[in-house]
Amino acid sequence: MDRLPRWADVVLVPFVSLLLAALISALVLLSIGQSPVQAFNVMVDGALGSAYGWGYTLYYTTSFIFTGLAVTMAFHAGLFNIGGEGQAQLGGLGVALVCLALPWPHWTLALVAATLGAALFGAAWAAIPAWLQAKRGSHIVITTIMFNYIAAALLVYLLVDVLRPAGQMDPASARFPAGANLPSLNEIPGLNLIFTKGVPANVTLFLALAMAVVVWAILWQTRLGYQIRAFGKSEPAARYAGINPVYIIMVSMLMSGALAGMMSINNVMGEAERLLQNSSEGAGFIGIAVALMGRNHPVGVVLAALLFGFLYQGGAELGLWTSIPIEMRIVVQGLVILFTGALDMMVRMMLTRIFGLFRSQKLGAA
Amino acid sequence: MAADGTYAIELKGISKAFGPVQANKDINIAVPRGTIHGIIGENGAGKSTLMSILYGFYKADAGQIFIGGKLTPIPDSQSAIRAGIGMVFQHFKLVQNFTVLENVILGAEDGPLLNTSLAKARQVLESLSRDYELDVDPDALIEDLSVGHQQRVEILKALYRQADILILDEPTGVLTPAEADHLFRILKGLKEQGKTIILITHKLREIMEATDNVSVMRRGTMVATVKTAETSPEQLAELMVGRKVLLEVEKKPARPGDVVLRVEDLRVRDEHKVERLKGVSFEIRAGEILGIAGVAGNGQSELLAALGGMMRATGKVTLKGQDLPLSGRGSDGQSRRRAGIAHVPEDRHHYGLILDFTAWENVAFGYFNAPEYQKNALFMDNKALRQDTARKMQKYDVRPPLPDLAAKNFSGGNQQKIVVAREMEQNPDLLLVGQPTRGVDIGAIEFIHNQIVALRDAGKAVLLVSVELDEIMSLSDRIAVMFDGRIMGFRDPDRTDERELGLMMAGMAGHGEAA
Amino acid sequence: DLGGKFDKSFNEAAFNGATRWAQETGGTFKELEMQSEAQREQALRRLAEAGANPVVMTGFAFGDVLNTVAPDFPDTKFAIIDMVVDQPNVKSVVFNEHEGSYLVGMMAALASKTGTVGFIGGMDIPLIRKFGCGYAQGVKAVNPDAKIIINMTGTTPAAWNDPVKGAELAKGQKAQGADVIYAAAGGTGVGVLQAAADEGILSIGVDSNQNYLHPGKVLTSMLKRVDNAVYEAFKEGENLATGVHVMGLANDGVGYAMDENNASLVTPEMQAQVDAAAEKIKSGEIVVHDYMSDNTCPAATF
Amino acid sequence: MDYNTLLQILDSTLRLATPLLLACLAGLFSERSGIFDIGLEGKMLAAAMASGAVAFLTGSVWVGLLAGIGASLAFAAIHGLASITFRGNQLISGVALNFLASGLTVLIAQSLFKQGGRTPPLTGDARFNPVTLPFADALQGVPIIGPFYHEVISGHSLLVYVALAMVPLSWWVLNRTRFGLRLRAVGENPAAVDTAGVSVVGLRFAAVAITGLLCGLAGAYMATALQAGFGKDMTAGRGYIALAALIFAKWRPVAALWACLLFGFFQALALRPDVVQAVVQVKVPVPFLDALPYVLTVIVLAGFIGKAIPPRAGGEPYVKER
Ligand SMILES: Nc1ncnc2c1ncn2[C@@H]1O[C@H](COP(=O)(O)OP(=O)(O)OP(=O)(O)O)[C@@H](O)[C@H]1O
Ligand SMILES: Nc1ncnc2c1ncn2[C@@H]1O[C@H](COP(=O)(O)OP(=O)(O)OP(=O)(O)O)[C@@H](O)[C@H]1O
Ligand SMILES: [Mg+2]
Ligand SMILES: [Mg+2]
Repeated sequence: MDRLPRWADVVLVPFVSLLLAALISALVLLSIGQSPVQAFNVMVDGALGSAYGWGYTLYYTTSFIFTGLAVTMAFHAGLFNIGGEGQAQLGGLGVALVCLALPWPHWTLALVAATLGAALFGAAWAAIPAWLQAKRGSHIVITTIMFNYIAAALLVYLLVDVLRPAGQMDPASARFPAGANLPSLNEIPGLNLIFTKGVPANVTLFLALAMAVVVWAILWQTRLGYQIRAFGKSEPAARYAGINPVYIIMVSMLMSGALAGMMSINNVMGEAERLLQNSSEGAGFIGIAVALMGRNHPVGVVLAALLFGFLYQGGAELGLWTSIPIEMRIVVQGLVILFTGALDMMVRMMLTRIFGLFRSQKLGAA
Repeated sequence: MAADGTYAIELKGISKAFGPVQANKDINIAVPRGTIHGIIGENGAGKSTLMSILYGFYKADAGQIFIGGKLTPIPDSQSAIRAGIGMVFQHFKLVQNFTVLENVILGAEDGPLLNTSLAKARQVLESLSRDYELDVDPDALIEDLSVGHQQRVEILKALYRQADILILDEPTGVLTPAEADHLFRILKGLKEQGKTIILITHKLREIMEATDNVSVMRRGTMVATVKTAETSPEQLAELMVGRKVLLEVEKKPARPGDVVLRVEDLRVRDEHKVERLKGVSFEIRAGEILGIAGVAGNGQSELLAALGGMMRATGKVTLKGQDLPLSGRGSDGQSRRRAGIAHVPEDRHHYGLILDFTAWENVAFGYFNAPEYQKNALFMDNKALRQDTARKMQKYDVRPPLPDLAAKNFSGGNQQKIVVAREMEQNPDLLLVGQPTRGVDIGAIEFIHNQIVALRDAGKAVLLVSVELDEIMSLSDRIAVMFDGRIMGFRDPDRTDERELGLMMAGMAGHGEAA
Repeated sequence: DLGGKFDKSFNEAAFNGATRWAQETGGTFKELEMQSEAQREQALRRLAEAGANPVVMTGFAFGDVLNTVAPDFPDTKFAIIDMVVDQPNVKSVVFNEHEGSYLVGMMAALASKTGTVGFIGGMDIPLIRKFGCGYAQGVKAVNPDAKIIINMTGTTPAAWNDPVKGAELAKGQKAQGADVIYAAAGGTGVGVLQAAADEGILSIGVDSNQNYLHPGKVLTSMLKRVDNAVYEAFKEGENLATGVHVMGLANDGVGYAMDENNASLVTPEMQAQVDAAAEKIKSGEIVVHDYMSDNTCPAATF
Repeated sequence: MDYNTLLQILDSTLRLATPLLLACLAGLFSERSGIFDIGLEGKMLAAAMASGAVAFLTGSVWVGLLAGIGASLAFAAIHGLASITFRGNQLISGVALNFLASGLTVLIAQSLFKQGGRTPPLTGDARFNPVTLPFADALQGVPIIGPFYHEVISGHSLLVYVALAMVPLSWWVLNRTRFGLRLRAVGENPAAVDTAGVSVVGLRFAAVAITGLLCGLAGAYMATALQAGFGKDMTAGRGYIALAALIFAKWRPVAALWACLLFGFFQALALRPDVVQAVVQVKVPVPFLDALPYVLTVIVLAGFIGKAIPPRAGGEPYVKER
């Protein structure tokens, strides 16, 4: 079939997919007797209408950039990492252990150490599925799913029986020392003019953006990236070229896991300031949607993450100010994944038809 | 043409496009009943597409199909089968872990329950195999059968469905001369029974031997249909390409220097621990082409893989006196390239290229560590890479010469030229070449052959693996014949013939007398 | 709390209290439900943000969050139930659940024919053990050699909303001979009561009056007047009396439910006996041990 | 651990294994036809909600059952559309549908009943009630077997026995019928089926439909038999455990039965940490028991207990090629 012009493939297809998702969402709302327009206004107003709303939107965006990049990194090696959730939770554990380890003198030191902790634990959790894929050929999608559940169980155990301070009832770690508190946007000179009240978005946002650049550079400017992408496109060819499959699978998954783990700096260290159960709140899965929307390119991922940050914060606002259940945002999320991920072929066919029409008209005119 | 004047098949004005590619343009062809009709043409000329349309596998954009004189629309394979058409595809369509019987009845069962169908099929198979020398064990699993037998299962499938028109797409590519002869005996037998057979092949010899009429396709059009008796290989070749071509390569006699590659008792096991290479020893000198003849699947692929660093092996291999590790560190493709071995792989789509990568990315494929492609310790120098690619495309006349075009958008032959350019331009001590002209049309073949000879004359060693005997005969300075993981013997191309080689390829005769 | 607004128990009680206030005063209130632990802080801030005053939250899990949020909104008043938070602008309401549990424990012992009764707690935390301990004391008071089977649903907030597990546990206790089961498990209790009804044994509801769920099959319910607490809090409004506020039998903070649904199950004698005990507790004649005071229980082991 | 406790645990094992078994067989048909389906969870959830809601509204569990199956089929249809018709990524489609289900069910239940995404409790004919098998009471006296028959085998809801019956039925369909042969073939090499003149798309849609049907049963069982009504995310990852069981069973019906019983047994044990502790003499954290099925599956995937080889064409959309 005709190939679409590149710009259409990169911009138009995701956009149309998004439109379709929005359309269906609107229908869902109508069908449960709610007004899509009102809902949309509430979302926009609550998520983008105020510096405060932005504070939350950007907070979620930060998390999603990390998990989106994680999926992207693995994807280019031809690996579908559904394990972001578990890796993020383990990352959270890393962060918590680091932050609780000593009374940190200054947040910068804590941040560096916590970043290492998060990356290390996230990577470690990705290592086993990666190794099984590389050495035993166990389907990584299934193993990572399994590891999400194992991670959840592990954290429950740790939070209930190990990390929970005496006398505290809810399963959570102790609070982190003040020295480990990251400055939120409203505490950063300059930005505090915009963000006057306390917002959860914090310096981690900049770390996330930096990571996006790093990922781009690794994938498209280095030999490692070249090998990862080659391996991802064709494993036999990679072997012919002398690319070591085990090495590539391990490295890409470790980086992927590390990125997923690092999201916990944002929510565990930057926001909650203690480790809670299910702290990642499904961001690991949203990473899939983000990566798909972002066409597995860091720039796209950042934009998609912003979109989902908006959806997430807006969704929360829905739950807050309307009788629309907060689950609405899960529906939207599902629809976006469906259209951008599984039905993009359909969208392409549609567009190709339309383009075809235009072409023939042009010819007719000429 | 045909004795009784009616045609088994008539195609009128068939056209088919795959997006930009006009695979078939207004094709007309008539096949007399009870004849064997050959179709030849370059790769991508549109042969398989045309046959797939006839079999209802693809839908034609335009045109009509007449079966036995009456208009028969064939929207899907189902109706093709009903119209009595059977097809044996280039790549077999068998379920590997099913038995022969199960494969035969699949889609042609008698009732909703299996046992009845199986019982009946068993009897039918017995009679068929008696009538046409089509003997296979009905209860064997496909994965345990040789290619030759698998092909018979495909033919049995067609006959079980009472096909009286049988289409075979490049059936002999994977067969030994012996197996091929057997196949043609079967086909003749079927012809006697009044069945009509369409035979697609690249091998002019087979056309001349087996067919009654032959049609020639070029770039999606039908350029001619002639009586086989009234034509010659040269004429057919010219029709195919549209210009005169030399079927023979002319080259000066070799001036072998000292030994470049010495292989001793090389053994390779595949992932199922089956020994595929059972102790192979030989040597290649500078300025010499050693051709490995043999039927696909007798260890040639493993030989290339082991030397190219794609499979671990045991034994002893030295390159210019240096030992090459055969497993563990230093036995991977990268180390091989560093050691001075270039490798044009057998299957460009699976190994030689990343089809989604651009041409320039593909030129770095395998050589991404090369110093000239690095900007600094961290980053690659993509700009230098593009320029280098443009140069190579120039020199090897790759069309279109666009470094940023994705490999998948080049034609088969041009894809192959990119691979050949990449590997030869490394100016290696040893060149491994597998099936250099598979899926490449005659024009490109000429070019690539000349490049290989040029490299030899530049004093390099070349190991050539090909299933095309003609290619082996015309290019090699020495020929080694492989069968069942062993070298049956060495021959001098000037002092042997296809008969002898064919026998050796089939595992007969052959004493290790070096030439 | 995570049990969900309509757990027919704890949170529903709170919700009813709020609705009652709204109806009486025509005031409006904004309720929202937590989807996950991590959301608590956002929700809390958001409400205070929006100028809601007072902000009432049910469930101990808010404790930690409130500790950090309250100082940021000095002129907003907060009320938290089931947890003591020591902040100038916070009212902490805690209940003597052990007293109420004691009474239903007696009731259970009196109704039991097998001499074996069960307790199914939600999340295994001191608070719930407090329920169990009071219950056990009540049982023993009536029948010193009664057997008490104790199960906790889980160790995470998920345990507040796991009817499947609740039902399985109830069936398990039935198999071990229990014929009265007290469910102090939020939404999980729905499953317990259901299973008990299916299995033809008696159950005891918690927090709000759950007798109506399976008429004639729920012996009674341990009332924890969360609704009152919430109602009060809203009524006091801006000038919420901060500090710790204990609600027990004495001030009708806890009790047991009698209505037409369980009239057939509770004989006058039983009721008389229980009421008597209630009086003694109010008068301090009987002191029911509070597990949380020293994390031990004389009548049961957890 | 005394015999009664054992019986009691086996009893709940059977109860808890049933939804796993139905979902597992559902996945089996889909994956044997070459369509991966990690959307079992979502289909079950949708079915649970639909059956719970409709059963309550109509008061008839049978109507509820149909509704459940209908909902599950709808989701299956979308999965088919995405992964068969439009050759999309089957895994992603599955993930998406799981999200969709988990959100939509709550939305709809909430808008219908305003009870926080729950359906009201079901009673009487709106539920599948336990059926006592013949002689259950008569034989109860017989030592060992008597109680076993009475406690464990008898006294479950109809769907439990349906699920058990599905095992031999599935085996027979797969191995003894034309449909089965074609189904297995299309999962191994669709081109072979296509060139044999049989519609690949048709076969795969049929398989996906069966998956929908069985998931419908599984979901309905959750809401109308195991429980009395639908609750938010009530399937609690059972779809994934079923997937695990499917791999554990190496895509074979009878093995699937054992796998599901095993995992059901773990779930039953997780309910009784006291028993576990009594038996192994050390306190086993409940999370450990929860994680056990997943850990085991990983071990199987790792090929330490024989290699699990999925259908060859699994996961790849079929594109005509020569
Ligand atoms: N499925 C397809 N999609 C797009 N293009 C195709 C497809 N199949 C064939 N083509 C193109 O159509 C043309 C005819 O291909 P076809 O396979 O019929 O040639 P052929 O003569 O059989 O070549 P060969 O000798 O290699 O078998 C080629 O350009 C080929 O690349
Ligand atoms: N599978 C395919 N899908 C899409 N386009 C294809 C496909 N195969 C070939 N093409 C396009 O069709 C054109 C012709 O391809 P084809 O392989 O038929 O050339 P060819 O006739 O084999 O030429 P050559 O003699 O160089 O092999 C190519 O430029 C390629 O872009
Ligand atoms: Mg062909
Ligand atoms: Mg070609």
